[in-house]
Parts: sequence; structure tokens; C-alpha cells
Amino acid sequence: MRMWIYIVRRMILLVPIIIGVMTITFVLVNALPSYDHLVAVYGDPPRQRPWLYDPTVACNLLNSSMPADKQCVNPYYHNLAAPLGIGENPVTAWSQYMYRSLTFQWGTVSNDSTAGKTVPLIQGQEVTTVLAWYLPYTLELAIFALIIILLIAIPLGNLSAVYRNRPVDQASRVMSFSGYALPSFLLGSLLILGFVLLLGSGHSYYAHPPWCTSGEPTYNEFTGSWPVQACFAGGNYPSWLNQGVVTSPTGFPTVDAAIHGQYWLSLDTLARMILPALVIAFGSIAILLRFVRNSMLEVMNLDFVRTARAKGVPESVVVKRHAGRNSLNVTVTVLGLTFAFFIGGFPIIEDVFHLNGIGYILALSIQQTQAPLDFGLIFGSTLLFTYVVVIANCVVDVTYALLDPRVRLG
Amino acid sequence: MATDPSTAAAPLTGSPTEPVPPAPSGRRPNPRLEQYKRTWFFLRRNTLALIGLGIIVMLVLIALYAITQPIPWNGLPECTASNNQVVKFTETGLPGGTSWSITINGVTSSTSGNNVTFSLASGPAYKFTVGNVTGYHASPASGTVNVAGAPITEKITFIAGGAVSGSSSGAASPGSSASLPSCSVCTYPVGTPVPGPNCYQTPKNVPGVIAPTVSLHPLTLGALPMGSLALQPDIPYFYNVYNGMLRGTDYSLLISFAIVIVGAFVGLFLGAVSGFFGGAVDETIMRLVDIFLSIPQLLFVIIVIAVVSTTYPGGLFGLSDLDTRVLLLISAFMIVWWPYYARIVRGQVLVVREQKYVEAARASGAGKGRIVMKHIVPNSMYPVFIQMSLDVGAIPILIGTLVFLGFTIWPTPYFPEWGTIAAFGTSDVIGQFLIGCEAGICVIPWWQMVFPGLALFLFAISVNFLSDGLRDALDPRLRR
Amino acid sequence: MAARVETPSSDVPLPESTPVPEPLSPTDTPSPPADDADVVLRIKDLRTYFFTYDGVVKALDGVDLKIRRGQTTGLVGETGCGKSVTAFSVMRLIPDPPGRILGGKVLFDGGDILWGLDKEATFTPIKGTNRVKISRSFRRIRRATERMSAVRGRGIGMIFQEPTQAMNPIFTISNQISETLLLHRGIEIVDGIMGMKPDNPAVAVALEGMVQASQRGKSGELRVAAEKLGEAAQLPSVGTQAYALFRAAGRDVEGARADVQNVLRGLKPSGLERSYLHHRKRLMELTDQLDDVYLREMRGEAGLGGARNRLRAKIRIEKLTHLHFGLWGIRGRAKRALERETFWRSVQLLEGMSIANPVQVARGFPFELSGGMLQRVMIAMALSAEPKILLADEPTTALDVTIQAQILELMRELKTRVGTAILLITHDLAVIAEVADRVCVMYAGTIVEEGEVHEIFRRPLHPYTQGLLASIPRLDRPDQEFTSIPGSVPNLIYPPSGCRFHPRCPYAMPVCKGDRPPVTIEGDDHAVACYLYKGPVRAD
Amino acid sequence: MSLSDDPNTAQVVISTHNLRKYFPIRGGLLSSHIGDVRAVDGVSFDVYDGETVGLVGESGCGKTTVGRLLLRLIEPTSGHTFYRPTPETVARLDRLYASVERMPRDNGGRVAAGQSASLKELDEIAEQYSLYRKSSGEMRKLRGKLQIVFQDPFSSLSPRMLVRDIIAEPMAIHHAGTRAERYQRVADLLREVGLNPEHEWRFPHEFSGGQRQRLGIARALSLRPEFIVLDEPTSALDVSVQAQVLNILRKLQTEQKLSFLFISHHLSVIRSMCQRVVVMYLGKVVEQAPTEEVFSRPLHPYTQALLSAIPIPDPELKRERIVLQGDVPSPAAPPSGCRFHTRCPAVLPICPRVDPPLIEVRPNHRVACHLYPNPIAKESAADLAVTASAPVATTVPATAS
Repeated sequence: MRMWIYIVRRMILLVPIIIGVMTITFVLVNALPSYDHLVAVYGDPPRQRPWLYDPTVACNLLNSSMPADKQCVNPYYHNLAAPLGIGENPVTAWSQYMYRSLTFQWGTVSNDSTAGKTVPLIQGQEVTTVLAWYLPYTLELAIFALIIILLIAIPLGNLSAVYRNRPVDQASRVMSFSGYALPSFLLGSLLILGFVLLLGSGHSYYAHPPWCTSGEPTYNEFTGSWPVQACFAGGNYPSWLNQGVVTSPTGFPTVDAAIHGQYWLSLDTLARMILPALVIAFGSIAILLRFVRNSMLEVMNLDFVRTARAKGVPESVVVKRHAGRNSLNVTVTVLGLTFAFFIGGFPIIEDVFHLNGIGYILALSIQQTQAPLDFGLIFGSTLLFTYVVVIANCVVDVTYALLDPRVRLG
Repeated sequence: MATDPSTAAAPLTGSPTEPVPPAPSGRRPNPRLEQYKRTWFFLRRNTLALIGLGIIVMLVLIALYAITQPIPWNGLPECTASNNQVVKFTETGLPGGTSWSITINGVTSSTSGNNVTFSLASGPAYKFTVGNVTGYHASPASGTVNVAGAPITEKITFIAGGAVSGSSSGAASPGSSASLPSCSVCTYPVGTPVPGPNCYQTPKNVPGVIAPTVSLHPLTLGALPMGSLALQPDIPYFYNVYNGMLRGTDYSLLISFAIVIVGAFVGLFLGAVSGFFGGAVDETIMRLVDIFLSIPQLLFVIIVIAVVSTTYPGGLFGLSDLDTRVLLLISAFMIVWWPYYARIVRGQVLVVREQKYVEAARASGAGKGRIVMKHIVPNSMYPVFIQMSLDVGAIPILIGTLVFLGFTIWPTPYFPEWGTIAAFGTSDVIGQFLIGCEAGICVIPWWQMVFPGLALFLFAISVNFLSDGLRDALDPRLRR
Repeated sequence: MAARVETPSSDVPLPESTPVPEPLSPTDTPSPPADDADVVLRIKDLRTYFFTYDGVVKALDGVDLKIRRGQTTGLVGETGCGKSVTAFSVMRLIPDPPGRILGGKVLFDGGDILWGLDKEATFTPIKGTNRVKISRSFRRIRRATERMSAVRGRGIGMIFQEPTQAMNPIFTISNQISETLLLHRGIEIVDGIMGMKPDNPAVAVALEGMVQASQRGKSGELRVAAEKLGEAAQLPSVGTQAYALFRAAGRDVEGARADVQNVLRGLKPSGLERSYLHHRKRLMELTDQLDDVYLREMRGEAGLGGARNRLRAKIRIEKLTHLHFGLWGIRGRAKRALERETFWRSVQLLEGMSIANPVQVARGFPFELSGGMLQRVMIAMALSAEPKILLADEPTTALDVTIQAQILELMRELKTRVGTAILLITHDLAVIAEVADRVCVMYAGTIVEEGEVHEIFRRPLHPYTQGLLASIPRLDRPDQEFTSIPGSVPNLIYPPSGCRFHPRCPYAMPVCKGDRPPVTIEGDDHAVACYLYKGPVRAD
Repeated sequence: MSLSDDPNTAQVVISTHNLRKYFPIRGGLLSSHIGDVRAVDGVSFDVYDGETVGLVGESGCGKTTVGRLLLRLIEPTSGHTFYRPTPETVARLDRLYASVERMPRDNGGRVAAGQSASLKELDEIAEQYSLYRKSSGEMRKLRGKLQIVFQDPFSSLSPRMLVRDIIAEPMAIHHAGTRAERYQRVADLLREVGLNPEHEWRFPHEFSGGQRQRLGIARALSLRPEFIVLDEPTSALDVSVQAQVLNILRKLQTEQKLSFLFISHHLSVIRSMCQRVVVMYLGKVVEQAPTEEVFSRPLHPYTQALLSAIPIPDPELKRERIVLQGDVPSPAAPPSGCRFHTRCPAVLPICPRVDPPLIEVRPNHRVACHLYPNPIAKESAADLAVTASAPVATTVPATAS
């Protein structure tokens, strides 16, 4: 009963955060020059009418009977700009922006952007559609990485608290600090480099796993998540594969492959996620490890741990049951706090390892020196990442309440 | 010792009847010095913290040295392979972001920046033409350059309006910006004999990639001690990693400290206000903190910089391009950074606010300003210092990450900042072996990522060691 | 085997005057003196130091103490005199580092709890400095901790000052009591579950008796009938449960009968569950045997290393070979039987602490209960293993006067009912006067006076005791001028030489500054450490 | 409200009337206001010049909140605290409050129109004397006269300030004297509380609990106050040190004509320190009388139980005690009627329904209990006999030793 109230209250707290995040993006989008703003929303102007987003235009383009040297007001521009609130008062513009955001009209992918050119099938698509295609890839990697984080950070943190200032603790301390200090792009590259040196020709393994016997090892930049096409029957990716247009049941590559009976493909997909997941986990482990250790040290000094010892509870049980369960709350909280950091690492990792996913799309869309950037994709994926963080924080808080009876019942 | 009440023995034995033992040596004791001594005592026992401290001191010394050295940031020695020469075209008159192009020797290169650079074999004269830009005409629109022993800079001026004017020709003299210090090294392809002294082997016949030229016995540094960094493998000029690292020390340190200090100030102020006043102010600030903390910080920085530099392509407040970008970077990071500090400070203030000494001050009639400044802020500072010291190490890494993602933050692609160098080096290495190298001659330019990466790593980890040591030394609960 | 690890933590300044402590020589036979058969715990020359930044805090410096069977011994003294450290040292709960027991003996159950202490760490002074380096043998310290599990809980129980802090906040009360029960009386519980007879015809008769008692509406009769039901089922907790069900049902007697029958039907474990319970029992037996070995080790028996290692290996194998219970999901089901049993046993225990609504309390979490209630729970928990000694560390200090009165009432009642020897640590002489039989007065890490309670209050000998008694504001003697002992408790880093009280003592003599005063016997069971008294010096 | 027989001899320093402090509890879906913790619920008493009033009660009864309210460290929900009202004002206040309390209320709880005159008059007095009507500037000036000493000697001194700065801070706030004069006074104050003036160069953590408490007293004295709230000043101290602090307090009171509100749960200390005692239970005053009255003839069952619960440091003395059952109820949901009825050994049928008023049943002895229903005329006070149903207080034994 109380728990129910707690959850609903937590949900209500989401509202101001989501509104706030949208307002920030609103401010930023509206700070853009109107041309870029229009491109972000409607995509590139059609090839026949490149002047579509200009406020004024040579009159003969609108009406061939008009003279070419005169500038006329562009009515198309105004039709397009009005719904975005360009040039109107901020409140109207804000409410229009909110409406479009909440109805998932997040803009259109530009044809000329690096992402638009590189990733197949996304040119001119709705941003939300593209994000929906590639979200499962990122989520799968995130879940995999989270499992790694929890499996490593909690036991290691407990261990280094129990053996404080002993070799285990020192080693975990150095490891944790390395996690802070090693940029993930460097760590990822070093790992790839290491495997290249280890396996001889890493790139060919990457594109061309051992079980794949046919086809030339060609490098295809966007298929870091999959082996080359030639490895598949008929030399083509199967139609159910999530390669843009989703025809697959779930969109999650591992699950899809398993559903279609291609278990080797499932395993291969998982194997491809090991390195990136390790790299992305490393940074979060670093943070979590310190917090687990410190909270464990704190809990171990509390009175109830002394009580447990005085009762005759063996030391291992004291650590696991009494101290461990209590420090778990801190772990969960910190996990929530670092979730933004964790999610923010995905563009880099997916870029380094050339994995399909929203991070990769985002990385591509900012990877251009020539303006204009693909602001539709950039804002869209940032919004999505933010929502993932917000929802994760909500889940974390509820988990915290479930773990701690004082929150659950009090 | 705090765990057991009975050890909290009273150090003083004073009483109404008995005099207190006098101060040790007659002079007035300095109690603050005692506290520093105590902190130093605990810090000294932490080997890792000492190592960290040593490295940081060393880096600061290097930074001080680098500031005194006349290495301009945009004049990093662009080393040129001896058989090729750089021809640089500089544009003036076009609005920022407008694309223009140059064709020379049958090769066309276009850019929206100010410079186009070609690498051409020495000897002949080359013809160039400037591509058309709508609404502008170029002066000169075409011409000839004589490539001789020195790099050449040719200036192109675009004038708005009008038709394209006639061509001008003539041998371009070395440009006025040829004062850039340069270092010429002799390169030779793998498998060919060494041409002479100061010549270095290049893999794949790419003159831009040269391994470290340090020789340990006897110790000589060579022209490129840490090797070269080539932005594009096929052009003949490249950067000196060693000089970049040296010059980067003070840029990296200064930018990191500036960002952290600004962020901490804003956070300290807002956190203290939020914690002390509570109520609606607190609610508002904390919701803001929640909002900012939900947005992944790197993405936020990217968006802010992208939007501002798209909206104001010419720079802000009439500042130079570099200053604008540094200002932008600091502000963008500050916007994502303050919430962390605000949260820490608020938590601390909430604890301190409830302390009885604050209430005692109120009972004596102290105003809010006095309470905040005299009691609350001094007692909430330690966690902020520790967090600051942690964050200083993270900034170069984040900048490197931005650059690695391909995001343009500096006016030139190669900027002497550790993160930037590491990012370029790493992406080059990754590019090399993802694209693949020909059988037999596969040299991975590891030095490009290892040396700058090591600098980043050492800086961040030593800062971490130090702040961890400080936390242990300052936190009475963790003391033993 | 790098058993000894140099710890940087020990690099603390040691004042010039401090001798490097010498541990007691291990050749002393730890057999208790024959004259005192009544003594259950005997502390001899206990020394515990804390090595801190400021210096070495000599928290305990030669404490001698006896706890007699069935008696309440009061340990009284001011903050920082080391009374809690004494209790923690006995339980070996001193946080190490910074604390370290340096020497002495704690004789309990025929053995020395501090057995092997001198091998756990070595102290080497750093030349040219006033510091000492401590090299701890973590292996031996871990072994000592393991050994303590044979003593803690079932040998010596302990309750603490802050009951709200001393309970684990995330487990229910019953959960925490059950843990103790399973640890110390697990075999009995498992035997009870396996040997119970819910089908026994006597059970039906007893249930009928309960129904009738309930119809008559007499709760006393109902309780007796419930106990009979427990006996018939050969599982006392069934009685408690049935009693609670009948009480909860009120007038709906038939419903309660059906409930009880349901409970009885669900009691019998299935075959697989029984095999899990067997495994649990086997584990407990092995652990008990290991504890026995440890106890024998403490008593000074040699050559037990082999037996100990064999048992440890057996326990490990037993744990490994029964992993499959987890896989089959049997563990959860079988554990439920254990949980049910321990829950009702803890309800029983709580009832014994005169808690009005034991079932509700047992289901609750610590934060839902008041301090007084939690202190009762703590006492129930400590007594559930039926320890020989209960160490009560300021059990009523954090409580209000009216609640303190309740707890003291309870402790007095328990003293007669259970017969556990109690060491009551408090700073409040009034509490001592209310409950204790004997009193030990502590000052600055030493015991200054010891004796029967009436004797101490009637005829306090040591000037410190006299001062302490005089400085209590008396409700029954108002308007007195407040008397105090001049000065304050000494800093234990630099304790005064000789008698530690001499700087504050009104009768201080030159001799007091020299050596520590011997403990002299002044009258029947009254000993004092003061040069003012010339009685015979106490033998040990 | 005055208790003094001749109010002309002693001036009232602090007079508090119907003081209430409710802390809101927020909960439910929207953190709406779902109830109140009634920490202080209608407390009235006076403190005279040079007098020590004891405020007794168990933890959570609101005694500390009363202390903070009297100094306006927190704002009350309702009620007034008058600072130095003139004797005439005191008399007027008594009359006005008596009439306000007797006022019949209509259905809406509003006061009938005819009697709003009293309220208006009260308002006028409040405007002049009530602390809660002072502007912040006036209040700041008054703060020098009203001071507080806290219970916890460890958190009440700022760990980062030198002793001299801590003690001189109140003077610095009020710009009293020059810097040199202030520090000179710090040295005097330190001597006054029995510390060595050399101590001013130390940090608080270098002192023991008793010494820190003396530092706290020195700080409170620095502005020469008239009224000091002593919030459990000795409960964190050892007995042997406690007496030192108490003696200093007594000495200061006689030397400087200070008035104290001595908040404590320690009845023995109260008995020796105070002239009058106010006993609180769950935010309400249950008994109020001169010290000797309370200890020799406690009337309220709670006071009786409290007295009997105190252990006496004398093993020879065996006495009957009243052991109260159960715990103190939560002030968030106080019992209806008399708040003590859930634990009262002599509960009457009326107790759960009606909250007993605080009435004078013996001269200067006020009790809020249904066992004593009638205010006794002062003349017949000598004949007062405790109602038969009242538990005969076993209470304090004759001096035993």
C-alpha cells in the first residue's frame, strides 16, 4: 500500500524532469539559425527546391513570370516555420515544441549528414523511427554491461573492504583508479590492438568469424555487429535481421537470431559484445567499486554488525548477510547516480567497435566538419538517452525502496 | 579510534583548581599548523597518494617550463618530409562555414575552413584554380606556385558580389606566415637504404608516419622523440608528438582547472543556497540538478557547443576564434558540472545546518550571511575539494573523447592538448588496422596513442591517488 | 607463507616513556584457580591499547575481574575509563587496528579466550624514534576470530547501549532472533522438526482441550492447553502458534480449530526436505565439533591441528556436496519449515520478555519499535542461546527513566528465572545499587575497588569511589552543595604514574606517584587498590 | 498566571502563554499535509528574575522545543512569549487569558463577537511585549539578553574556530567593544567558568566534555544575558564533572542575577537546582509547582511514576515502585483526552474523552488531572486530601542512609 504510493510519487517526480529536459532542448533548438532548425525538423530541402527554407527567395523561382532580380517573401517557409513557432512568442513556441516532443515528432534525418549517408535506409526517415530500430542493439549491450558491472563491482568491493589495505584492496584500488583514468576510447583501441596482435589479423576475425567459410573478408563499416554478408546463406543478410526496417519479432539481435534458430548467430552476437561491454563496464566499475568499498567499511563499523559478531555469527556470514545487504542500498543508489555517465559512454564504444546502435548513429551524426550538423538526430538521440537515464533512476529508486524496509514501510 | 567511546580520552587535564600545562615552548601555539601536520602525517603513510602528488608536481613544473618556451599553439612544428613540400592556401573574405575549393595539379580539395593544404613534390611550378563560390569572386582566381625548398602560403581573397574577375599569375613568394618553425626530416620507404643521417623509415611508404626517434644508447632524442602524428596518412607533413605534449601540459592543466573551479564555484553557491534556505528555493534548485544530471554530460557539452558555434560562426563577443572556443568549452562543461557540486554541497550543508553551533550563532543574533560564510561554508568545504581534485583529472579525458567522436572543438584539427592528441593518435591507429595493412609491412603507429594516452592516464590516476589519500587523511572516521 | 604483514597503520608515535609491551608468557597454565568454583569468568591483567595518531591510548592497563555464577556484577566508572573496552576485549570485538589486546588472560569455561594472543602480532620499536611498528599475522588473527565463534553467543552473550543502532535495520525481529537460534540451538530445532508427531492421537485430544478452554474464555487455561498441544506434537512452537491463532480468532473457536489443524497438516516435511534438514543438521554437528576443538585448544590441549583441519575440510565438502538442494529448489521449501519453527520460538522468547504483542513485534522491523522494546528484543536474542554470561553494556543509558525502570525490572526478574551471570556495565551508580550483587569500580583503565554491593555503598574505601558516591545528586537529599572530584579524567595516552587517581586524590601521598598500589583485601569480599589501606595483599 | 505570592518583589522575565508548536507531517501522493507532530501543545509558565525553573519530561515530550521557542529560534504555531512585561501587564494578561479560555465558542470555533474585545487587548499587549511580534532588528538586540546552553558539548562549538573566536562571536555580532576589549573579556569569561585564559588559543576538540560545556556557558555569558535556557547542560557529562558545571551555574546565578530555564530529564539535578518545576508529558504541562511541593507531594500520576522510577544510589533502600506499562505514544498521534491515560495506573472513565485543564488544586500547585477536578480555594488548601482513587504516592522515601 505504502509502496504503491511511493511508486506513484516517484512517477510524478518524473514529470518535472522530463519537462525540464525538453525545455532545455527547446531552448537549444530555438537558438539555432532558422535554416538549421527547419532541416532538423523536416530534413533537407528537396533537390528541386533548395530555396525552400529561405525566408526570402528570388521571385522568379516562386512564379516564373516574376523578375529574377527581385526578392520575394517565401510562403513555403512561413508555412513550415509557423508550426515550429519560429519568430513567434516563446510560450507558443514552447507549447508547440512540447506537443511535438510528446507525440514523438522529433524531426527528420538529414540526407547529407554523415549518419544519413553511412547508415543504410535512414535518409529522410523520422528520427523516432530510426531510434526505435536501433534502440534494441544499445539496450542489449547496456544490459550485458550492467550484469558485468554488478558481477565484478559488488564482490570485489566487499572483498577490498574486508581485506582493507591488504594486497587485494590495493589491487582493486589501482584497478578502480585506472577505470577513472583510462579514456574508454583508448582502452577500447588498446584492446582491439591487443587482439589484433594476438590473433594476427583482428579485422578479418571481426568481419569474418571462424565459422564463416565463404566470402571474401571485406570490411563493411556498419556491420560491426554482424559478420560480413557473405557468411550468410545466399550471400545476403536474412530478411529478419534488424538492419534498419524492423521485420524481426523483437529487434534484439541475440533474441531474434535465437528465435529463428540461428543459435550460432546468437552466440556470435554475444561474443561481439564482450569486449565493448567490458570497456564500458570498466568506467562504471571504477566508480561503483569505491562506493561499495567505502559504504561497506562504514557499515562494518556500525553497531549492528558488532551485534551480529557478538551473537556468534561467523565472519563470512557477517560480511555477506549483515553488512553486504545493508551496503547494497548504497550500491543501488550509486548505480542510479552513475547511470548518466554509463549511458554517455555508448557513442564512443559503439563508434570504436563499429556496433549498430543509437550511440553509433549519434557519433556519426556529429562526425562532420562541414555544417550543418544533423541536429534532428543529435537532439533525438540525446533525448532518448536522457529518458533512458530518467527511467533507470526511477527503477533504481523503486529497487532501493524494495531493498530497504524503512523506505518501503515508513 | 572513533569507533570506541572509551578511547576518546580527554587530552587536557585542566580543571578549576589546577593550572593547565603551559604551551610547549613559550610561544603561542599555532593550532592550524597542527592540523596540517596531522593531515600530512596520514597522507605520508599512503604511498599511492605520495606517488600521485609527485607526478602532479612534476606536471605542474613541466607546464611552467612549457609556458616559457616559445612554441605557439598554432605553430606546432609541422615537420615535412624532405622530398615533399607543403603548399597552403589561406582564404579571407568568406563567411565562416562557406565551402570553397582549390584545384591544383588535377587534385581538387574543398573546405569550409580557412585553409587548404597540399603536399607537392619539390621542383616544378604548379597551376591552381579557385572553385566558384556563389555570390563571391576570388582574387586571384587562379595562378601558379613554384614549389622550392620551403613551405608556401598563398592568400586568396574573396570579394562579395560581382562576377569572377580575370586570373592573375606569377610565382607566389613564400607567405607571410612562413615564420612557423618547421623541422625537416628525411624519410625513406621501408626496404630502401638509409639516405643519410636524420632520416627515418616510414611504413607503407607514407612519409607522415615516423616512429619515435629516441635512441637510448647513447641517449639522443632525435628530431621526433615521441614520433610523429599524421592527421592524414597520405600527406607529407606531420606533427611532432613530443612538442605537442610539452605544449599541451599547460593547456590541459589550465583548461581543467578553469572548468573545475568555475563549476565548483557555481555549485558551491547554489548548493549552499539550496541547503541553507530550503523550501521552494531548495525544491527548484534540486529539480534543476535532477534535470541536468539526467542528461549524459558528454552529449550535453556536444549539443551546447554545436548549437552555439552554428549560431555564431564568427565567434562570441568579438573574441578570437580560440578564445571563443575555450570560453565555450568552459561554459559548456560548467553547465554540466555544477549539479554534482551543488548536490554534494547541499548534502553537507544540510548536516552542518543542524549542528548546534549554528543554532548558537543564531541565538546570538547572527545574520544569515554571517552564518553561511562563517559557519556553514567553511565546514562544508572538504568534500568539495576532494571532488574537485577528482574532476580535474577527468577533463582532458572528456575533451579527448569529444575529439575522438569527431566533434570539432578547436579551430585547427591539431591542437596541443593531451586529450586531442591522444584522440587523433588513437583514431589513426584504429583506422590503420581496421582498414588493414598490406601483408608484410604492417607497422602500427602505437606511439601516437601510447604517449599521449600515458600522459592522460598518469595525470588522471595521480589526481585520483592524491584525492583518495586526502579523503582518508581528512576523514576522521576512516583514520586508524 | 608470508603470514606476517607489515602494516603501515601501526606506524604511530609511541611516547618515549612507554615500554614496548611484553605479552604474557604463554607457558602459564591457563587452569582456573581451584578456590573459586563459582567463578565463571575471570579476567587477569588484561591490557588493551589503542594505537592512534596522538599516541598509544592505554585503555586497559591490567584489569582483574571475576564474574560469579548467578550473580550480577556491576562494572562502574566514568566515560573513557575502559569499562566498555573490557567487555569488548572479552568478546574480542576490539576494532583492530587501531586497538590491540596486548596481554592478559580471560579465563572462561576452563580455557583462555586470549589463547595464542602473543603470536598474533609482534612489536618492534623503530630505532631513533618514539614509534613502534606492529606486524600483524592476519592468518592467526583470522583463526582467533573463528575460534571466538565457539564462545560468542552461546558462551557469552552481549547487549549494547543503543538498541536502535544495534539491530540490523533491514531484517525483521524474528529473522534476527532466528539467526541466533539456528546458530546455537540448530540441532535441537532440526531434531524437533524431524521428530514431531502431528498425527499423534494425543494432539487431537490436546486440541480439543484448547477449544474447550477457549470457549470458557480463560486465557490462563488456554495457555496451559496450548503447552499440552506442543508437548503432544513434540514441538513446543506448535503450542505457541496455536495459542496465537486462538487468541487472534477470538470467539470464532471453530475457525481457530480449523486453522490449527491446517498448521498441523502442513508440518511434516517431505522426503527431500528431510534430506536437506539432515544435511543442515550434519553441518551444525560438524560446526559444533569444530567449536569443541577450538574450546579444547583454548584449554591448552596441544596437537589438535590435524583434527581441526579435518573438520574444516569435512565442512567444506558437506557444503559442496549439498549444492544440489539449491538447484532442485528444495532449500527454499525446507527452509520455510525451519523459518516457521524459529519464528514461533522467537515469539515464545519475546513473550518471556513480557512483551504484550509478541507476534506483531516478531514480524516488525527494528525501526518500527521503540528503544525500550528493542532492548527487550536484544535481551531475548542474547538469552536465546542460553549463555553462561551476559555482558550488558550500558543497557539503559539511552532509555528514558520510566523505560529504564521497566528494563531494570525485567533484568531483576531474569536474574532469578534464568540464572545467567550478568556483567552490568554502567556509569550510573544508582542502577548498580538497584540490580547488582557485586560492584567493581573502574578508573582510567584499572579496577580500583571491588566488593559486595551493600559493602561498597556503605563503606566505600577508595577515595575515587567516595568521591563518585558523593557527587551523585540525590533525590532523597536535596539542597546539598554539589560535590565533585576536582580535575577530569586523565588522558590515557599519558596516564599518571603510580596510582592513576593520585592527581585528583585528596589524600595523595608521595608513595602514590611511585608504584601502582597493590590490591589489598579489606574485609569480607572487599578489595581495594589504595595505599591508604594496609590489609593483606590479594593473592593473585 | 503569576505564581508568586507578591509579584512586586520579583519581576517576570519571561512569560509564555498557550505556546503551541506543530511540526507538519507530509505524506501521501502529493506530499500533502496529513497531520501534525504536536511537539508543544499549549504550554504556559512564567520565569522570574533570579529564579531557576525546571522543565522535566521524557525524551520527545517537547521540552527542548519549548526552550527553542522561548528564544524564538523557531517560530511557534500559536501563542506568545512576553519579555519583561510590567507587573500590571502580567495581571492584565492573567485576566485576559482566563477570559479567553472561558469563552464559549460557536460551531465554527470562532469566538463570540462580544468577547473579541479581550482578544484585541491581548493583541495590543502582544504587539508591545511578545517576542514573536518583534522585527528582526529588535529581535537581534534582544538576543543578547536571552541565551542558550546546549546539551551536546561536542556539536555546539564550531570545530574550525579557535576558542577565543567562539566566545567572542556574540560580541562581534553585536559590535560590543573593540577587538582588544572583546578578547580581554574572553579571558575574563574563561576565568569565570574555571578555565585557564591560555585556553583561548586552542580548538574545541582539545577539550573534554565538561570543559566544552563550560566554554558553552562562557559564550552564553559573553553578552551579559538576563535569561539563559539550559538545555540539558549536564546530561552528556560524567557525574564527577557534572557537579563542577552545576556549581558554576549556581555561582553565576547568585553573582549575576540570572534567570534560568533548566531543561532536564534528571529529577535529582532539578530538585537541587530549581525553585519551581514544570512537568511535561507529550507536549502538555501536567503539573507545575514549587520544587518542594512536586517532590514531597506529587499529585499527577505521571509525576508520581516518574519520581518512583528514578533509581536511588542506595542498595539498602527497597521501595515499592510504580512501573509504567508501555511506551510513550507518538506525538504525531497523541491519545485522545488526557494524553497519559494509555499508561496511567489510575485511569478514570472520563480520561480518554476529556482533556483535563491545568488547575490550581493547592496554593501555587497546578495539576492537569481528572483525579483533582476542583480548584481548591486557597484557604482550604491545608485540608486538601488526595482523592481516594488517586494512587497514594510511594514516591520519595524519607531520607535514607
